[in-house]
Formats: sequence, structure tokens, C-alpha cells
Amino acid sequence: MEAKVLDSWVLAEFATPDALVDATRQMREKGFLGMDTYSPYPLHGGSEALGLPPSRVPFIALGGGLTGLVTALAMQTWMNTVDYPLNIGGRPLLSLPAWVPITFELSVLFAAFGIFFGLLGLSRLPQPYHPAFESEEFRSASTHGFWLSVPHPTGQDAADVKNQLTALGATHVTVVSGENA
Amino acid sequence: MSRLSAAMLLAVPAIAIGGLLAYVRSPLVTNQARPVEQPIEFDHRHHAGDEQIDCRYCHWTVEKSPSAGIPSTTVCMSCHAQVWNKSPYLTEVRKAFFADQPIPWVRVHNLPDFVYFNHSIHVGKGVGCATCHGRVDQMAAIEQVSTLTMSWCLDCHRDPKPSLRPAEFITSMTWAPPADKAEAAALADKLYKEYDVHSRTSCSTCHR
Amino acid sequence: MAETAHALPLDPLEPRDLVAPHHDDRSLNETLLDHVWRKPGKGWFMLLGITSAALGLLVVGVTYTLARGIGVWGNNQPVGWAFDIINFVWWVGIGHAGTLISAILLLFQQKWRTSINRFAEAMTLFAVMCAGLFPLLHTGRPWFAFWLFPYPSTLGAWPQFRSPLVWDVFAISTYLTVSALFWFVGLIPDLAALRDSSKTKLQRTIYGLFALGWRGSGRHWHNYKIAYLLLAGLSTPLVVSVHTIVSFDFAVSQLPGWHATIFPPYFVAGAVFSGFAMVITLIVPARKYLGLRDVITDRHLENMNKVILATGLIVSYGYMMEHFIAWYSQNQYEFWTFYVNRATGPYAGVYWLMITCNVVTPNIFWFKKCRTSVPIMWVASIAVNIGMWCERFIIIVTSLSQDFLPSSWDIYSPTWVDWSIYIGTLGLFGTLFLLFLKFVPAVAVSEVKELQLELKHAAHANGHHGVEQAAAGTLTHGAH
Amino acid sequence: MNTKPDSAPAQDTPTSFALPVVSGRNEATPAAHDHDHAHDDVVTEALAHATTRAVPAEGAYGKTYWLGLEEKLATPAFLEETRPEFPVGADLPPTGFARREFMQILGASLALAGATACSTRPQDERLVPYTKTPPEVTPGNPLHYASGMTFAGHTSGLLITAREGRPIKVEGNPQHPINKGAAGPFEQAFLLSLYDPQRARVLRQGNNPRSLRVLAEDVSSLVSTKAAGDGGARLRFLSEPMNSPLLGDVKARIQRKLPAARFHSYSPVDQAADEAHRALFGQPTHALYDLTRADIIVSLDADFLESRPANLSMARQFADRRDPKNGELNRLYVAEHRMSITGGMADHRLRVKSQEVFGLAAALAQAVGGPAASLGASASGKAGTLRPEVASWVQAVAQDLKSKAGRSVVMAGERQPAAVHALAQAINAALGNLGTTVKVVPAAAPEASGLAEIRALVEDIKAGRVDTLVITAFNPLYTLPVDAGLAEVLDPKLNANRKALSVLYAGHYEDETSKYADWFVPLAHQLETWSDGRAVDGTVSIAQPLIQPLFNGVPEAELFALFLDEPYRPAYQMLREYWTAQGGEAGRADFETRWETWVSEGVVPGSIAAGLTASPDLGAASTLVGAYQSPAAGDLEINFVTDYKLFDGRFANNAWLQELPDPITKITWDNAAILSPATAKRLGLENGNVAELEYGGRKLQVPVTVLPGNADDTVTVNLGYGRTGLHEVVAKDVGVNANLLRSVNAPWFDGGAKLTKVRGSHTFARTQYHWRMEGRPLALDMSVSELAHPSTNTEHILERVQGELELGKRNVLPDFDYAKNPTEGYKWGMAIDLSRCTGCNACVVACQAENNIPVVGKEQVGRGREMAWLRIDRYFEGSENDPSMVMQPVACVHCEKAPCEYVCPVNATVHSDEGLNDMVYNRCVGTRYCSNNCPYKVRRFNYLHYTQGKTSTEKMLMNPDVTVRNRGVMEKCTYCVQRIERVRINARVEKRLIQETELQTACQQTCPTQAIVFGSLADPAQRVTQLHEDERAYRLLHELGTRPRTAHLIRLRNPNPALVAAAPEQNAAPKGGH
Repeated sequence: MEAKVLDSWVLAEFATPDALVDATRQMREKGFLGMDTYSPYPLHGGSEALGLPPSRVPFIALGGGLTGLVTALAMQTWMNTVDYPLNIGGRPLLSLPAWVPITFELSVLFAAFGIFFGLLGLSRLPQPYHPAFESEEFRSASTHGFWLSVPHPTGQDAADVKNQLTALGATHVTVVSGENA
Repeated sequence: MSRLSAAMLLAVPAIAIGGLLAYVRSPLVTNQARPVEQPIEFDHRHHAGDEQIDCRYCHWTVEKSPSAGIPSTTVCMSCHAQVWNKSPYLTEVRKAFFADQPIPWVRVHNLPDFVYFNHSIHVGKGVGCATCHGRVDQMAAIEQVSTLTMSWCLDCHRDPKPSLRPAEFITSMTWAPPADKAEAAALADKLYKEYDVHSRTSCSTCHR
Repeated sequence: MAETAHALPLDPLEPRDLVAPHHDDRSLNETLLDHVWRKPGKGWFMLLGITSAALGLLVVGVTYTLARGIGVWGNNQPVGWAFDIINFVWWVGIGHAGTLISAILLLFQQKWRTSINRFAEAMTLFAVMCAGLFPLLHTGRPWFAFWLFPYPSTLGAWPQFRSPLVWDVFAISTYLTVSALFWFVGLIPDLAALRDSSKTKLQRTIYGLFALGWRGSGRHWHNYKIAYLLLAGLSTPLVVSVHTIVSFDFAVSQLPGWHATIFPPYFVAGAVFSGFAMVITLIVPARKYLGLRDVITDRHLENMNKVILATGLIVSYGYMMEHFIAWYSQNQYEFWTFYVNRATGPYAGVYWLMITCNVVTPNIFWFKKCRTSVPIMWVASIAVNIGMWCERFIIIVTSLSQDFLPSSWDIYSPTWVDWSIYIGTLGLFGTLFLLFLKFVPAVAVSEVKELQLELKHAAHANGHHGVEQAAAGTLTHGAH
Repeated sequence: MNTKPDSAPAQDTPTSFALPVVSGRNEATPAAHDHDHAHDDVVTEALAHATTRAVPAEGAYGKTYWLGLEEKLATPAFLEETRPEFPVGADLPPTGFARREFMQILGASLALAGATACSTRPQDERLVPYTKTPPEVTPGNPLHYASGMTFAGHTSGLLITAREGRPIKVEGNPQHPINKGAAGPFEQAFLLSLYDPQRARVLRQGNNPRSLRVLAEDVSSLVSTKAAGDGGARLRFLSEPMNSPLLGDVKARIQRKLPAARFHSYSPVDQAADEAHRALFGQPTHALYDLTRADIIVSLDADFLESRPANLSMARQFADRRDPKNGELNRLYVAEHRMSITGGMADHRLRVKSQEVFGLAAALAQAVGGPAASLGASASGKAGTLRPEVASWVQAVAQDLKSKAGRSVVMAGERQPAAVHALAQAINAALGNLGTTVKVVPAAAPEASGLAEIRALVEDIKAGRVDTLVITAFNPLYTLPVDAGLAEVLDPKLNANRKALSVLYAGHYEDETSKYADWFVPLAHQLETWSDGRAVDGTVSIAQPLIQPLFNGVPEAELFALFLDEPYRPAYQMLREYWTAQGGEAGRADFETRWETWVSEGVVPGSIAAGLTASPDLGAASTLVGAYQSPAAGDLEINFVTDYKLFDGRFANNAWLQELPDPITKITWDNAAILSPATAKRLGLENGNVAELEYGGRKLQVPVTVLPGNADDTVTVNLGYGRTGLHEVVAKDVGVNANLLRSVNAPWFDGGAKLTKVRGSHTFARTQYHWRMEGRPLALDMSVSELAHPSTNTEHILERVQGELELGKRNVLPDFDYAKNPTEGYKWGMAIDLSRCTGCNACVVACQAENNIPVVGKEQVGRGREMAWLRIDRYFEGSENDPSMVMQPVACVHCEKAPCEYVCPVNATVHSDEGLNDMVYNRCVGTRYCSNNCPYKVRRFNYLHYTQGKTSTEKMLMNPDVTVRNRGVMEKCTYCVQRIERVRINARVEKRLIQETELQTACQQTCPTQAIVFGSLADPAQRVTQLHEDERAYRLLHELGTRPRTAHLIRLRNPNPALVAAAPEQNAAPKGGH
């Protein structure tokens, strides 16, 4: 779903989240694609500014939950009713009410796995290395900095992009490049 | 990179668990296919194979006792007092007999002590020796052929028909059900009825 | 501006702040992250010494138990369960407050949760770890405990899914897994922050490993927000289901005093009750030690005391109903259990201690003075913890020790091993908690920053638009 | 996981071992001699080891010395070496007792094991076959042999199950007229005493081990030289009453050879009865009571339902008359000082002091009238006035007796003086009971065996008239009252002339008496040797051995035969020769056939004694009454009673019996001073206090227990405890020795005791603490009329315990499909008739023996971890001081809707297709949830590894058909599933159905009163089905909907309307309901 990742990025730091969101929106209106924002906490209006479609995590969660539900019911019925039916205290072999707790728990568990792995998958995590980490200043992105990255073909002059970003209020602009999966 | 680490995250535990499950089913754990050396080189190939001695000649309690019985030295000597009575192979047997010392055979088919297997009922209901013990007449040293796991027991107790054979072939090493499937099934049904087989899967059938 | 906000009451009902208003992102970093880089103080080491000594008791107790068998405990015939299951239920119950604070309050957009949720989640995780120890250890042959899991064995035998113990296995392992995921997902941005504010290569590598490469990208946040909310959404019914299932251990059986349909809600309420009390017990000294007064404000404490009061009343209602039904049904066995055995029997002392701690104590929180006095609430929270432990003791031990046939009635008394293991799990919990405080931000930094921003917006708006908007960031505030 | 310890000694198995079933040890060599020669060196080595350990200052007989000896002799190596003929490997057929090891191996060693669960199989296990399989043995199948147990002048007929040469279970001999297949706790526990590793092993002179030959030479020289001159005048024997014809014969022959030698006999019980009967009938006699014909039974302190071997037939007859299906119920009156088993079964029980019984008997004789009246009158004069409630009770009883003249029985207790026995027989005679319900037969052991014998012996020794004293009586220095004087003459410290006396003591243990023995001979256990013996009714049993002597014991007959100074003959040969001679010339011809029948059936047919026709000599009776001396005055009466479990202490080293709860007090591993609640209150004592009991100037600290139903102002102490025997580790220091207070003048009760509280407290290990039913309908009992015409309250209770469970009505679960008729299979069930159950505990011990139930010790019982699968709940009803008692055996009731099963997480307890609640030990992980959820609390958990550390002899005891449980595993009653499966397989191989008669559970088989019935409920013809349909049948905790397969039958009482009217609240409707 992500735009093609290029090899170089122009990174621009903004002073406040609002400035970042504004800059992103304007850059996108200017036609820049594949941009990304970086912030220590979610930006209000950030997703809209980047023009991201609704997240698919809920669907993955639903899928996981349903898988858990079916798995649990099938597992319990097969094991206790079909494969080795035993007279347990005179209870019916198919004691569906007794299957409920595990069915519920497995649904939750599978849904949670769906969410977690869905999150990782959609975010392409784990990703221990990223070229952006090459920039020492960029480290502030997770603590107090608000950054915007604009993809940029390697080797071309990035001055134009830089200028545009500075015009939008970037306090710091730099270019990083590297290999990215 | 990210795909690889994600795949590892899922694959490593899956392989570990799968490997463990496979391992416990392997002969490493079940003790199958491991010929056991005995204090005396007794060869079933010769006795059961060449000489065609009926299993019950030596394992005489198999039809009336839970245990098939390990023959006492007297049983060995009942023949070997006459034949091969000077053979160096049998020195130990003679020594044991005259010293009145039992021969400490090594157990091959060793069920856990909480499993109460009864030979008499199985033999009485048409389960042949070879069904569980395999072609003993082809073994230089006896080895365990079946897994002897509980699920192996259960397989037969849930569907005993394929393991039944006519009473006269109980000890036969070579008997095989008719090749024709329908015929084999008909025979199995007939035997099942004749023997009045009630194979049970209640726990106390084997665990007491 | 900060001063103004401080001076202006945001809400006549809720005059105090959720975040001391003089903070910005950088100062929050200092407050919340820097303790990770600081060398721990003497107090920390002293506490760690105490908790690891207690942990040593656990090791001794567990080793001895495994070597000799659980006969070294006081359990007997008829009291087959005692400290083992008491502690199990108690720890699970404590764990529940964490999930509740994180998940339910998140769903209800209760902003005041942000500064305590990390803390509470960690508590959940460690408490569930302590709890999980007991079901394993309480079995006669723990080395076969894996038989409770459905796996294709060569036996051809399966677990028995009608048993609440198998439900427990699923519930507790699901709970532990989901709690861990929830905690971890919440922690990822902070781990990234730690990575990026680390001072050495090693620190950077380690925190980098756990941060999974988080960059705070807009795309990450895009999925993250919904994932976190969904996990919270899942955790909420989960937390209710877990203690419901734990209560099934008793409710599904047919002992007088166990066989009651009120058990699930009453257990869940009890769990929240004890869990919040434990949060208070821990957070009061922790915020002092870590200097977190600015983010874990008196208002947090007061809100939690209100929850304690509410759940305490539910628990009291549970007791009342149990006794009422025992009388109303005129069931001989139930009647004996509630009116003779528990109230006047050999464990009457524990019973009345339970009533005092669980029914009387929370009522002091009707008074604002008590709700806001740190020493009073701290003592009260400890009383509630004791009371809830007594409750499990009463439920388990009295019902078992005198059930249907008077001929088999017997007394239970714990041994030193029982006590060592109990104290040992407190040590385990404490040790894990201290390590958590040291190595991980105890407060969800990114969330506090976000909250702080929102509060600023709100305060700003308030300055211009009046009281309605001022409610933003307070207890009654809805979606932003 | 290597070679198992038990299979290791296979190499040194020297021989196969054929049991002497019929043909016996024909060419038997003097085994004992051989043993000793072969093993002198081992013993010498042990002694050398001991000597090195000895502290010189302590002297050769010091404690350290023995400690050292014990250490050495207790090693497994020694165990093996001292019994070289014991076939170690022979008991290891392919499924031999190595099985018992399984759980140990299963232990923590293999966590992975469970992944397959079957990989627990040990490696390198050895199969050790017989070298020559004995013809009767089919390895894997049990064999049954008739044998016997001699005890207190009576030989009980036993049937012993052996597996590959190891006796593993004792049952009553069905052919024996007293046993009729039943056995009491003593017989059941007899097996354990055989394997007791603490039994004496070394024949010694002083501290030096000797071979039997040395002893034989010594005796020979005594007999042929020293004693020959004076006819053995300086030789004395002290033995138990000799009810063995063979021993009687040997004794007679010794007397012929040494006419001046004297035999003294001492029995701890029955002395007064013997004295009275001897006087009344002019010869040694014994009274047998035929309770089948007795409508009224009056017990004057007679505990005739205690399941002593001699009482078994009475218990059965009594129980048969408690079943309304067998006609009108009998009525039992009991006057006694303590709550006894018999008292618990009484329809009317009167609490009296023991000393009041004499007056009560006198008044009864008077009221009955006839020839007994004058005797009663003279006795009444001596007794003084009765308490009013006693007098009115006597009148009612007398009325009842008179209405059933000839169909009643009056029995006097063994603790009562001869005068009471005389009165009782006079009443019987007056009522015309003699010859109908009372049969007087010649005594099995004719010699007098009272304390007078001891007195005579002590006087002789004191006067220096004795050189040699041979003691074969059980441990007289312990069992005799402290002032009997025997200890003083045997103790070198107290008797200056002790050196002139040579004491030979033969016993099973190195005990209190062996300490003073110059020669000590370890006796062979009765199951290790050939013997015979008479039962009280005269029936002779031939008791055959089941095993070679484990510890070199010497048979009693062979020991006595030494004094004949004849060539050695083994007991077997002596026995055969004796019985050959009995048949005369005619019998000699077909002796072999008859002998084979006797041995295989265990009884000599036609040996039942004929009843005497003589009527009692009332003159002699009045002499006895005249000789009666009132006990000392004083408000606290001290009472001594033989113990229900240890008897006089001879079973003290038997762990099964020590751990068996006393049927009334439910105390294990202890005795106590038992007080009534009122008396305890008066004396300011409570349960668990320690008090100083003072009597006759002697003092003893005793723990106190309070028991409802005891007579006020009495204190009762059980005998048999406080043992200090050297090697009796089990018995050592358990309880207090009441003999230290007893006096020869009043051996059983006396006034003038004092009980004062002292500091300290005592913890009893009880199995039941709460004695009230708290109004719950559990052990139901009611009068016959109440059952016939139930009150509203009773109806309500009956509805509660018997009401239909219909789908939708107190039942939400559908029925499972069990067999509905015999051809569809079996539907196992049990019925326990509370009307029959006396609570004697025989079933509890039988279950323990059958099912390998471990003994856990006092500490663990005190923690509430006793393991008995079957327990007997004892409840008191009514007032605290004078309650009625009801017994209720409870084991797993095999609920069809079992609450234990649905909570087990691993399917370790599940239902079989025949309705058994199977417990799969090897699947159990030990969550204990099943036990928690069991409303009957019949499950038992192995909290520790209770089966650990068994010696190899103890392992031989185990039933190989039953898994030995490891720690961490739940267990419970299985309805003896191993027996079901064995007969099922036999029946299936033979293609037939299981017969009702061929399958009995262990508890059912041993029950003296046949209170327990087991069978298939699918067969309407079986007794169990009929009992389930009986109107008295009810289900315990029926209202829970568990649908037990065990039904209990309501106990019926048959009160005398006259007495009920007098005390209406005593016998009111059952105490169920709210």
C-alpha cells in the first residue's frame, strides 16, 4: 500500500505538531507523494494530511477472532465428542455450554494476535535498520521532534524540496539516503 | 528483513513443537527396531521358524494368564537334555539348570507398570501373536515391532476386526487375511461374531 | 499560559490537574525518561534487596515443594486447595485493575488513565505471572501439567473441556498473552524514545531491538492508534471473562459457599477492588521515589479511591446476597456455611477481618478528606489487599473444611512452606516491579505528551470559549 | 532408569520354590539348622559391627550395642542373606512385583515422559523366570490356600491368596463354621505381620547368636541329665492357652517324660468366664450363643460384636436378625460403661459403671425369677441398692426376657468377674435358654489361664523352685498388670537370685520380655509354618504355610518338641504323625485322602464339639457370688479394656492396625483416657488435655479424650499401647502403657481412681472430629414402627433421600445408556445395610490390604491425610451424654452423575461403560479438584510419596493387580476393579457371564455381618439389585442429584415400647430434617 520507497529522503523538522501537519498537507497539495511524518505521539489530523486510507487492522482482528472461534469449537468438539468420547460424569458428549469459555478465550487470543501481527505487518516492523536513523538529529522524532520526510531520487539536487520545506516553517532540513527494503 | 524476522518468529516455535511431537513417536522413544541382546543367544528364527515349534510350547501360560510367561529352564532342558546337549551354546543354560539359577532375560516388550495387559483375553479372542510381536520367526534377536503407545492400543480396541484371525492360526507367523478386501471383511465380521469380541475402551480396562 | 491554566479551575467538580501544567515535551522527557539513565538510588537497591530476599524464599519453597511433594504444604483432606488457589485468585484479581485502567478507561476516553496505565499494566503482567505460578505448582505432578494443553499425544487422550481448570488454562494464558501484547504495543513508542535518547551504543542496541524499528512514522501511528484501541477493546471483555472463569472454578462445583451464580460479577468486582487497592499501594511510594507527582497527581489517586469505594460496595452487596440466598433458600448446607461455619467457625477471625477490611474500610472514601489523604488511602489500600486475600481464604478454606458430611470435616493450617511461597511471590512481584521501574518508562510518555498537548489546547480554548470546552481532559470528557 | 533394585538380586536366586500345598516338604531337611549354619557368619559380622559401636561403659547390653546391631541387621543385604531360600526371583514373573516401582520411575525424572506418556518404560528390566515352575503355579494367576490364625485361644479359619509364592491377601475361610468366609481386622492385618521387617531374626543366648542346634543341645542336656532326675520339677512353661491339638499332644508327651514339670497358661482375656464355666459345669467349657434363635439379647458389658475371630459367627447371626426381610428383628439390651461396638448396635443401652453390672445382673436374676431368683437375691444383698433408672431398666428387660423364654440370651462380658458370668448363666438356665440359644461346649484350650497361674509361677520362682522358665506366651512382662511380680523375679536388678534361673523366651519380636531372656528364640509366623488349632466351637483347622520362614523363625511346635529330646522332626511331620495317630488303625489307611481334604479345605470335618447337656451347678454359682468382692469405693472408676486394634498389644507393631481409626473414638496411633462429657466437665478436662491418672498409688500421665456415651464417673484406658520393645519401631512410644496402673486384684476395673489435669496438651490424630449430623439426613436410622408408619417429618426426609429424580425435576441431565439386563452387560452397584453394619473396621483393613493403600503415620493422619479408601463414619445422635450411635461405611459411591469427573482437566477420572467411576492414576496430574468437588469426600490424595522406602519384604506384600500410587496422585475406591477385570477376563475367555458368586469386593468378602453387597444392578436376580429396591434403600446426599451406585439401607431399631414410653425423647424419630 505504501508508495514506492526511493533511496533518498529529504528530512525536515518542525517546531510543533500543528506546523508539521500543515506542512504535510501543503506538500501533498503540491503533489509530493510517499511522504511520511515522524512524531513522538500521534498527530492530530496526521493521517488525513498524509491521505492514508482507513487502516486494515480491524479486519485482520475480525478474521483472527473468527478463526479462534471456529478453531475452539472444532477442537473441543472433535477432541471430546468425536475422537475419544468418554462418559464424563454423565454429561452429554457434546456439552456446548461448557465449550463457551474456551471458545471466547481463543477468539480473543487469535484476534489479539491478529491485531499485533497485523500492526507489525502493516507497519513493516520489525525493521531494526532504517536509513533515517543515519541522521543524528532525526533521533528527536521519538522524543520531541516533529519531522517530515519527502522521497527524493538519489543524486538529484534536493535544494528545491529543501527550500519548499523551509518555506513551510521547517527548522531543520537534511537529506539522507540508503538502502531500504 | 522484516518478513524474514516475522517468519522466524512464527517458524521457530512451530518447528520445535513439531519436532518434539515427531521425536516422541520415533523409535528413539518407543524402543522399536532395537534388537535386544540376551544373556543367552536364543534364536527364535531357529525355534519358531525352522523347527516350527508352536509359541505356546514355551510360552504356555499365554492362554490362561495375563502373562505369556517366560519359559523356565526346565522347558529348555526338556529338549536340550536330548538334543544339542553338549553344545557350547547351551553351556549357560545347563549351568543355570543344574545350579538352579534362573536366567535373567532382558525384557523387550516393556509396558509401563500401570498398564495391565492380559494375554489370555487377546489370544482367546483371536488376536494372533504376530499381530503385535511381528515376525518373530525372522528375528535373530527379539525386537519390539509395535509402538506400544496408548494410541496404538486404542486403534485396535476401537476397530478390532482387522486384527482377528481364526483360532487355528493364532500362533501362525505367516497367516495373512485374504487378499480380497471384501472376503477379508467378511471373514473379520464372521470372526468378530464368533469370538464375541467386546473390545473396550474404558480406562479401567487397562489401568487399575 | 501555564500559570493561567493552573490558576483557572477547569471544572468546578474536578479542580485538580491531570498533568502539572508547567510541562512541555522536553521537560516531560526529563521527568519520565531520565530515571532510566540515572543510576538507581540507595532506596532502590535497598528495596531490591528486600524483594530479592523474599524471592529467595520463593525459590526455597518451590524447590522444597518439588522435591518432597505438596505434602509439605498444609493442604489436606478435605481442604484440597488452600494457599495455592487463594494466592492464585488473589494475584489474578490484582492483575485485573491494570487491564481495567488501561483498557476500559481508554475505551471510555478517560484521560486521567494515561499517567498510570503503564504502571497498572506492568502490575497486571507481573501479578499474572505470580498467579500463573500457582496453578502449575499446586498440581501433584507439575511435570505433567502440560497435559492440560490440547496437543496430539501418543496417548490418544485429550484434555477434558468441561473442567473449569482447562478453561483457566486458556483464560490465564490468553490473558497473559494479550496483556503482554497490550503492554508491549503501548511501550513501543517509548522504547523508541529510549533508543533515541540513549547515551551509549549498548543501550541503543538493546532498546533498539525491542523498539522493533519504530520511527513514529505517520503510517505507523495510523495503524497503531486503531490497533491499540482494538486491543483495549478486546482486553475489556477479556478481563471480565478471566475473572468470571476464575470464579467458575468455584461456581461450577457444588460445594456450599461455592455453588453460586453471583460469583462471576462478584469476583470481577472484587478483582477490580483489590487491583485498584494494589495500584494505590504501589503508586504512592513510586511516585514519590520517581518524582512523578506532576503526572500522577492527587486527582488520579482520588479517582482511584472512588473506584475502590464503588467496587467495595459491589463486593459488599455480593456478601449480602450470598447470605441472603443462604437464608432464603433454606438450604441446610448453605445455611451452615454462611451462618455457622464462616461467621462463628474455626476461621471466624479471618471472616471478621475480611468484613472489616472489605466492607467497612472502603466506606471511609465517602469522605473527601480520606480520599485525598495519601497516608490514609495508603493504609486503607493495604487493608483492602489483606481483606481480599482473606475473602479468598474464607471462600476456599471454609467451604472445603466443612462441606456436606460432617464426618469428613477437618481443619486446615498453613505450614512455613505455604507462607514462604506466598511471601516469595510478593518478592517476585516486587523484584519485577523494581526492574520495571528502573529500565522502562513507568509512565506512558507518548500518551502523556499527547494528553499534555490536548490539555493545552483545551486550556487555550477555555480561555476563549468558556466552560463547556474546559471539560476537555477531565473525567467527564468525551471524544475529542 | 537403570536396572530396578528389585530385579538386581535375581542372580542370587538359588532355587525355585514350590509351595507345600498338599504333599508338603517331604524330604524336608531341618531347614532352621541349615539357615543358622549358613548364616552364622553374617550374624557374627553384625555382632562384631555392633561391638565396635558399643560404648564400653554401657556394658555389653547397652543401648548403643543394640543400635549397632540394628543398623547392621537392618541392611537390605542382610535381609537377603538371612533368607537364602527365599525365592527372590521367583516372585518376578513377567508382570511381577517390579510393577510396584512404576510410580517411582514415573517421578520427576522424566518431564518429557508425558509427551508420549508411554516412554516411561524403564530400560533394561530383567525377566526372571522360574528354573522349575511349580506345577500348581501359573505365573500371573493367583492361588488360594486354606490356613489359620491362632489368637487368644481360638484358631480362625483363613483363606489366603498367593501370587507366585507370595501371600498377598487374607480372607476368611468359607468352609469354616465360625468364619464362613468372613474375617475381622486382626485376620486382615495378620498378613502385614508376616512381612514385618522388624520381626526378630536372631536366635540368641544372651547377646550371642546361636544356631537352633546349640539350643537343641542345651535343652537336650537339660532334659536328659538335669531334669531327668527330678522329673523336671524345676522346669516351668508359660504359654498361651493351647488350643492346638498338636501342641496339646506335645505338652502331654513332655509331661509324660517330665511329670514334675509344670505348664502355666496365661490368656489376657476370658479368665473370669473360664473360671465361672469351669465351676458351673464342672469342666473347662465355653458358652456358644446361637443368636439366630435369640429374640432378646442382653449384654452385661459383653462386647460380643467386636470382630474378634471368635465373635465372627455371632456378629453374622446378630446381623441376620436385624434385617426385616428375615422376620421380626431381635432386640439388644446393653449395659456397659463405655460406648462399645455392641453398645452402638443396642436398641436400649444403659450407661452403668462396670461395678454396677454385678448388681444389675443380680436384680435381673431376681426379676426373671425361677431358679435364678435366690442366687439373684443373695447377690443383690452384696451389691446394694440400684440407681432408680437402672432398676426400672432391669424390670423392663426382665419382662421382655420372660416373654421370650427360651428365645433369649444373657451374656456377661469378659471383663466382669466370675460371679456375673454365673448370674448370667443362671438367668439363661432359668429362662430355658440353655440348649436352645446357649450351647455349652468343652473349651478349646482346657487349661486354666488366669492370673492365678502367674501368681503360682511367681511364688515358685521366688521360692527358688525353678531353674528353667520357658515363655511362649505373648510378652507377659508387658501384658501383665504391673504388680503381678513376674518382672521383679526376671529382672536381674531386682532379683538377686536371678542367675539361678534360666529364661527362654520365644516371640515374634525382641520385646519387653525378650530383654530379660537368657535365650531368645524368634518364632516363625503362623503363615510360615505348619500348625493346627481349635476354634471356640471345637472346629479344628489345619494351618498350612504360605511361604518359607522369612526371618529364620522357629515353629512353636518344634520349639516345644526340643523338650522331648527326640530326633528333630519338622512341624509338618509332627503334625501329620499326630493326625495320623488320631484316626486310629482304620483312619491310617485313607489318611492321605483325608489329609488332603483337611489341608485344602482348612478344616477337619466333624470336629465341631457337641454341646453339653448338663445344667449349671447353682451351688457353685452361689459360691462364686459369695466370693465376689466389691471393688474399691471412690467416685472415679478406672476401666481397662483390650484395644479394638492392638488387642493386648500383640498387634502394636502392625502399622495397618495402628493407623486404623478406633471404631468409636476415631483416634489413630494413640490411646487415651476416655471420659464422658459430664465427667470431663466435672474434672475440668477437655479433649487433648493431659492428666495424671492415679490408681492404687501408681501414677501415669495420660492424654484425655471426651467421648459421648461413656458412663459418668468412669475413665477408660485401652491396653496395648506404650510399647517399649527394642525393635518394634512402629509400636514404640505410641500411646501410654495402662498396664503400669493395673493391679492383679482388679485387672479390669476398680473404683478409687483419681484424674488431675497437668500442664501440657496432646494432639490426637483422628479421622473424624465432628460427631453430630447437624440435622442432615446422612446415616439414617429409625425404629421399625417409624418406617412402617412414617411421621410427616420422616416422610419429608425419605422424600429427600429416596425421591425420584426426573428430567426437569431435580435433574437436568439425560440418562446414560447402561445395561438394562444381564445380557447387555453389567451395571455395577453396591448396597450397604446400616442395620447390619456394626462398624467393626474389618472392611477398612481388607480394603487396605487389597488395594495397596499406604500407611502414612500419625503426623500425616493428624494433618488429615489418611489414605483409607473406605472409612466408617460414626455419628452420635441424641443427648451428648447418653447418645445413640450409628455407623456408616462410606467409600466412593460411584455416582452416575459424578461431580468429580467433570472438573478433572485431564480425563483422569471418567466413567466406564458399566458405570464405574474409574480413577486413572497414571493420567492424574493432581489438581485435587475432584476431591474438592466430591460431596462424599472419599478421594484420597498422595500428598507425599507414601509408598517410598519399602523394604523388599514389605514390597512382597503388595497386590500386583493394583497400581502402587506415586506422590501427587489422587486415588479412591474402585469397587475393586482389579477383581472385576480378572473375573471378567476369565468369564470372557470361557464365553459366559460373570456369576454373582465369583465376584466380591474385598470389603464385601470380609464383612462379618454381610452388610456390604456388590453386584450388577442390571441383573434383577442379584442380591444387590434387590437391596437397591428395598424400601430401606436410600442414596446418600440424593438431593444433589449425583445418583450414587452405592445405596445405603436405613438402619432399623427395635425399641421396647415399655422403655420408649418411659423416655420418649430418647427414641424419637430420626434426627434428620431441618
